[in-house]
Amino acid sequence: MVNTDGQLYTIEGFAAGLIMIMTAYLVVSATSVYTAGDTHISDMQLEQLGSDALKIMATPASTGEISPLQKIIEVTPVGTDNATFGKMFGNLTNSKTGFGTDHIQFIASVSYRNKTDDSVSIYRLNSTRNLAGGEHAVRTTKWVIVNKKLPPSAPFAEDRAVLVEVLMWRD
Amino acid sequence: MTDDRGNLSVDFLAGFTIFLLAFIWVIAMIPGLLIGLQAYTIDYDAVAYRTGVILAEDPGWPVAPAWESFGDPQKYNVTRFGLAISKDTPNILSQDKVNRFFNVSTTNPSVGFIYPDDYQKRAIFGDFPYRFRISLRDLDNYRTRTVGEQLPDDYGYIRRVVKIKGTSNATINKSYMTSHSYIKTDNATTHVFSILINNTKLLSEIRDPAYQIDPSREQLLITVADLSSICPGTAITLNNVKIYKLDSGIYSNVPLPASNNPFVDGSSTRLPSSWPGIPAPVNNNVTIKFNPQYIDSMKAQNSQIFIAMRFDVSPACTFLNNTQAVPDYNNLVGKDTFENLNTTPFDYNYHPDNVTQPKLRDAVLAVAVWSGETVAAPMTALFSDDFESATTPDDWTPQSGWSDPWYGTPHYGNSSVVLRDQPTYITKTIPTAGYADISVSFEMGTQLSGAVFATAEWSSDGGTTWNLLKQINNGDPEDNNALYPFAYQLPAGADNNPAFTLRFSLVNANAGDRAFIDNVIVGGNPY
Amino acid sequence: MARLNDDAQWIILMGFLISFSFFFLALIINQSTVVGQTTAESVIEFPKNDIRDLVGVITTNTSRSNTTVVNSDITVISLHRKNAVVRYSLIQPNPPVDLHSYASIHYNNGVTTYYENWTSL
Amino acid sequence: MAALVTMRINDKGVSEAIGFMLIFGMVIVGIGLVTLYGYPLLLQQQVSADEKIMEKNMIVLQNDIKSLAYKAVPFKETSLKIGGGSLTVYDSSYSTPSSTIEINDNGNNPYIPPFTPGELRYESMSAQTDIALQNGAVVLRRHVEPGSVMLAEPRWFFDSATNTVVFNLIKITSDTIMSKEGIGTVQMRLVGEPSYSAAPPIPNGQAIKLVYTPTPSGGRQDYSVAWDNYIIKTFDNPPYISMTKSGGPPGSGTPVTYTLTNNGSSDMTLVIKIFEVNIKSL
Repeated sequence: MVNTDGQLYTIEGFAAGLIMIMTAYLVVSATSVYTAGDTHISDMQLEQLGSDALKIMATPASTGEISPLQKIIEVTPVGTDNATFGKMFGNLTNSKTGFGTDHIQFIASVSYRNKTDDSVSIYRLNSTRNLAGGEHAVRTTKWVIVNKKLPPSAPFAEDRAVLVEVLMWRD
Repeated sequence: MTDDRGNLSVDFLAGFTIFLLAFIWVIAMIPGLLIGLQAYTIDYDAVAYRTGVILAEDPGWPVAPAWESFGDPQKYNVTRFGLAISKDTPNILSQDKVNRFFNVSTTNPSVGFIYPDDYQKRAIFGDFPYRFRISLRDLDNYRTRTVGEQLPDDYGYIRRVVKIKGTSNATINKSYMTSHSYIKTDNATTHVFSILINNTKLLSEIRDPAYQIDPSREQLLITVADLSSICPGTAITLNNVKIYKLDSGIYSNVPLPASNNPFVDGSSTRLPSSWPGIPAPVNNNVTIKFNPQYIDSMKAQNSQIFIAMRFDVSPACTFLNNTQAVPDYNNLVGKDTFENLNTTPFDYNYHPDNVTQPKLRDAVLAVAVWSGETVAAPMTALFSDDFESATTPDDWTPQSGWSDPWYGTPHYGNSSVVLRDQPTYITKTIPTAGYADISVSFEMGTQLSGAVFATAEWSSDGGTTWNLLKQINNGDPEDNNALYPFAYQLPAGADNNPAFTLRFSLVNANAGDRAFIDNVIVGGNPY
Repeated sequence: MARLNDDAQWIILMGFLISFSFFFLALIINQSTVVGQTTAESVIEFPKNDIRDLVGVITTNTSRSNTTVVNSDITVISLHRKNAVVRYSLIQPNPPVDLHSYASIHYNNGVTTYYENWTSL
Repeated sequence: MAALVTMRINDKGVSEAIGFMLIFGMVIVGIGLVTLYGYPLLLQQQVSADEKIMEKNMIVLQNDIKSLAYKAVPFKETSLKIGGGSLTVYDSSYSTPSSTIEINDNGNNPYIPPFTPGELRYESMSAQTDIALQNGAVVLRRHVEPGSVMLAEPRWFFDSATNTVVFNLIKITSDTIMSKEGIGTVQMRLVGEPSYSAAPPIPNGQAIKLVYTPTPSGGRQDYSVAWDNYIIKTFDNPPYISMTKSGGPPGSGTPVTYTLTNNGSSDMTLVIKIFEVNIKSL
C-alpha cells in the first residue's frame, strides 16, 4: 500500500506558500511610493523661519529707532550690495539652539513701483550665492516703508512701500 | 501494515519548511511596503509647528492676570503657555513669561512646572504623550534655556526667530541727583526720597506693547546708588519704604509686603521680614524691584504710584531728599506731600536720561517633538557650577590664591570666577562613572595683553595629559571683557571615567590680565 | 489506510490567513499615504504671514502708510508680486475728539479673502 | 496504529483514489474561480487605486505649479509613481491643443494673443481615463462618458470689493517631448518673470469676452464641460457682473464665448497674468 499522507503535507505547504507569495506580489505592486509630503513640510519650516527673520529685522530694537531692515534699504543705493543685510539675515536664520549652525543660502531683492507707469522693478539687495539649477528654494516677503528716491532718478525721497523678497534654500 | 510514523514526520518537515520559507520571504517584504509611509514625521512636524506658533505668537491663557504671575500653588489655573507679550505682537516674547516657562522641575511640584506633564497639557496638546525639547537661545546674551529631553535620531522640528523684550531700569546716581537738585541743603537726620510711577502716562504715551513700560507686567528695577559719597562719614539706614497710590484723586497707602522688600548694597536677597521694624543699615545703594504681580494687585493701570523711601543719617547731614520734609513720616498725607512745590519725585518715564528703555533682543526658539522611548532620561547635568557662591570657586582646586569670585563685568547671576594677574588655573575632577556621550559647556571670556592666553582643557586621566577645548589669545574676538558660550561633545575617553577632569588656565599672565569663567555644565547620558 | 489524511490543511489555512492580513494591511497603508501632505500644504496655502505682514505695515505707522503713494505702492506690488488684490483706507486720529486711527483692509488672493476693520489702541 | 485501524467501522466502499480526485478537483475549481473572478476584481481595484493615486499626484504637481507661479519659487521637483498609464507633457505649442483661450474687450479686440496652455496629462491605459494638469487646474475625463470634471481649480477670481477680475494663465512648456511610466521625478522651473497686463479700466456696461475653444469635435481631450462649470461658478456674480454665454454648448467641440459685463458702480479692473512653467524632466 502506498502511503499518500506525505505528499499531502508537501502539497499543502506549497499551496500555502504560493498563496502568500502571490498576495505579497500583488500588494507590493499596488501600493505606491510617495514622498511628496516631506518636501512640503520642509518648505513650510523654511518659509516660517525666513518670514520670522524678516519680521525681526523689520522690528526696531527700541522705541524711536528705525528698524535695521528699513535702515539697510534706505542707505543702500539701488543696485548695490548690502553686506549688513546678509550678515544679519544669515545670523538669524542659521542660528540654532544647540551646537553648530544651519546652512541656509539666500538671495534677497527689493521690489518697488515706478510711479510713472505702475510697473514694478526689482533690484538685488544681497545674496550668499546664486541658485544652482535643481536646488529647492522657498520665497518669503516683507513689506517695509522706506524714505528713499525710487527709482534712483526720482527727484526727491519720499515714503514708499517696498517689498523685500528673499529666496532661501538649504545647502 | 508497515509503520508510517517516520514517513509522516519527514514529509511534515518538508511541507512545513516550504511554508516557513514562503512566510519568511513574505514577511521580509513588509518593510519595503512601509517605505512610503512617513506619516509619523509629518505628524511630529505638524505638532512642532503648532507648538511653535503657540509659544511665539500667543500670550497664553489666562491673560489678565497673566499666567506667568501664578505661583506654583496656583499653576493649575494656567491653561495655555504662550510667550508673546500680547496677541498683537507676534514673535516678541516677554522676559517674565520666558523665565516662568523655563522654570522647570523634574520632580518637585512646588518648584516649577514639571516636565513633561505640565508642558504636555499646556504647550504640546493632544492626548498622545509626545516627548519634546523646547529651547530658547538668547543671541545677544549668549544664553540657552531648555526644557525637555535629549534629541533622538528622528523628530519633528520647527525653528522660530523671535525677539525678547528686555526690562527697563533706572539708576539714580550722584551726578543725576546733583543735576536734579535731589540733594537738598537741609542739614537733617531724616530724609525722604520719592519716586513716581505714573501708570496712566506710561500706558498712554507709548501704546505699542512691544516697547511699553508696563509695571504690572514687567519688572521695574530702580537703583539709588552712590549714597556713601553724598556725605562721607555718616551712617545711613533705610528706615522705611511707603507706597502711595493715587487713584481718581484719592491717595491711599498700600502696604508693602515683605516679598517686595528692597535690596541693599547689591545683595541678592531682599531685606528680611523683620524690616522695617529693624531699619537696615545702607552702605552705598538701595535697589527696588517690585514683582509685577504686586503692582497688578494694586489695580494700578489707571493710577499713579509714589514710592517714598525714608533714610536716616547720623550724624545729620545734607542728604538725598526730593520730598517736602514732613514732620511725621509715619503719618504721611499723600496730597500734602506729593502735590507740594518742594516735592519733585523721580519720574519713571520714557525719557532715556531717566530710564534705560526696554530693548528687544534677538533670540531663536526651537521646538522638537517625537514620541516613544528616548535614549536618555530627562536631561540631568552631571555637574554644574554657576559660581554664585561667595567663596567661589570653593569646590574647585585653585592652583593659588589668584582665582576669585568676580562681581564686575562680565558675569551671569551674581558672579563669575576670575583668574587674574599671574599664571594660574582651577581644576575640578568630575567622575563620569555610569555616563556616556559626555558634553561640556561653559562661558569664558578674557581681558588680556601681551603673549597671554586662556585655555579650557579636559583630561581623562586626572590631569596627567590635557586635551585642549578652547584657547583665547590676546586680540581674539572673545578677548573683549565679555563672556562667550562654548560647548563641546567629548570623545569616548570621557565616558564612564572616574578621573575625568576639567581645567581652566591663564597662561603667561601678568598683572591686569584676566580670564572669566561662568556656568560650567557637564552632561551625559546614563548607560 | 482508506481515508485521506487532512491533518495538513491547517498549513493552507495559515497561508490564507497571512495573505488576508497582508492584504488588509496594504489597503490601510494605501489609505494613509496622503494624510500628512494635506496638513503641510494647507499651512503653506493659507497666507497667514502675508496677511499679518500686510496688516502690520499698514497699521504700525499709520501716518506713513496713509499717503497715496504708499497706498498705490502696496496695491500695485501686491498684485504684481503676491498675486493678491489689496485695498485699504485709513482714517487718522483727530485729537482731541478722537485719539484712535482706523483702517479697513481688504485682501483677496483668489483662495483666501480677508477683511479687517482695525482700530488703534 | 493497529488499535486505530481496528476501530474503523467500515472503509471498504471508500476508494482512496476517488477521494483524492474529489479533493484535488475542489482545489482546482477553487483556484479557477479565484482566477476567473477574484483576480480581475483585484486588478480592477488596482486600476482604480492607480487612478486615485494619480489624481492626488496631479494635485501635488498642481501645488508645485502654484508655488512656482504665485510664490515665484524658481524650481520644484516631485517624485511620484505613475501606475497603470503614462504621464506625458504636451508643450504649449502642441498642434491640436486641448483648449485655446482668448480674452477680448467689448469690441472683440484681444487683450492677449490666443493662449494655449499646454498640459501634463496622465493617460490611464486600463481605466480609460485622462487626468490633465492644464492652466493651473486639474481636470479629469473618462473616455466612455461625454463630460469632464475639474478636480482642482485654477486661481482665476473676481474680487467684488475692488471690482477686479484676475486671470492667472499658466503655460506649460517643455524642450522635448517626454513621457513617463513607473516611478518618475517631475522637475519644473519658472521661466522669466510673469507677463502682466492690466487693461484699461472697464466702465459700467462694458464687457470682457472670454472665448474658450476646445479641441475639435470628437477629440478625446475636450475638457470644456469642466471649464464651463468653473467659469460660471467663478464669474457669474450678480449684481456685480452679469454673464451671458453664447456658442457651444460645451462638449460639442465648438467655441464658447462668455461675456462678463460690468454691472458694478465702479470701473472694473482686468488683470491678466501669464506664467510660463518649463518641465525639465519627467
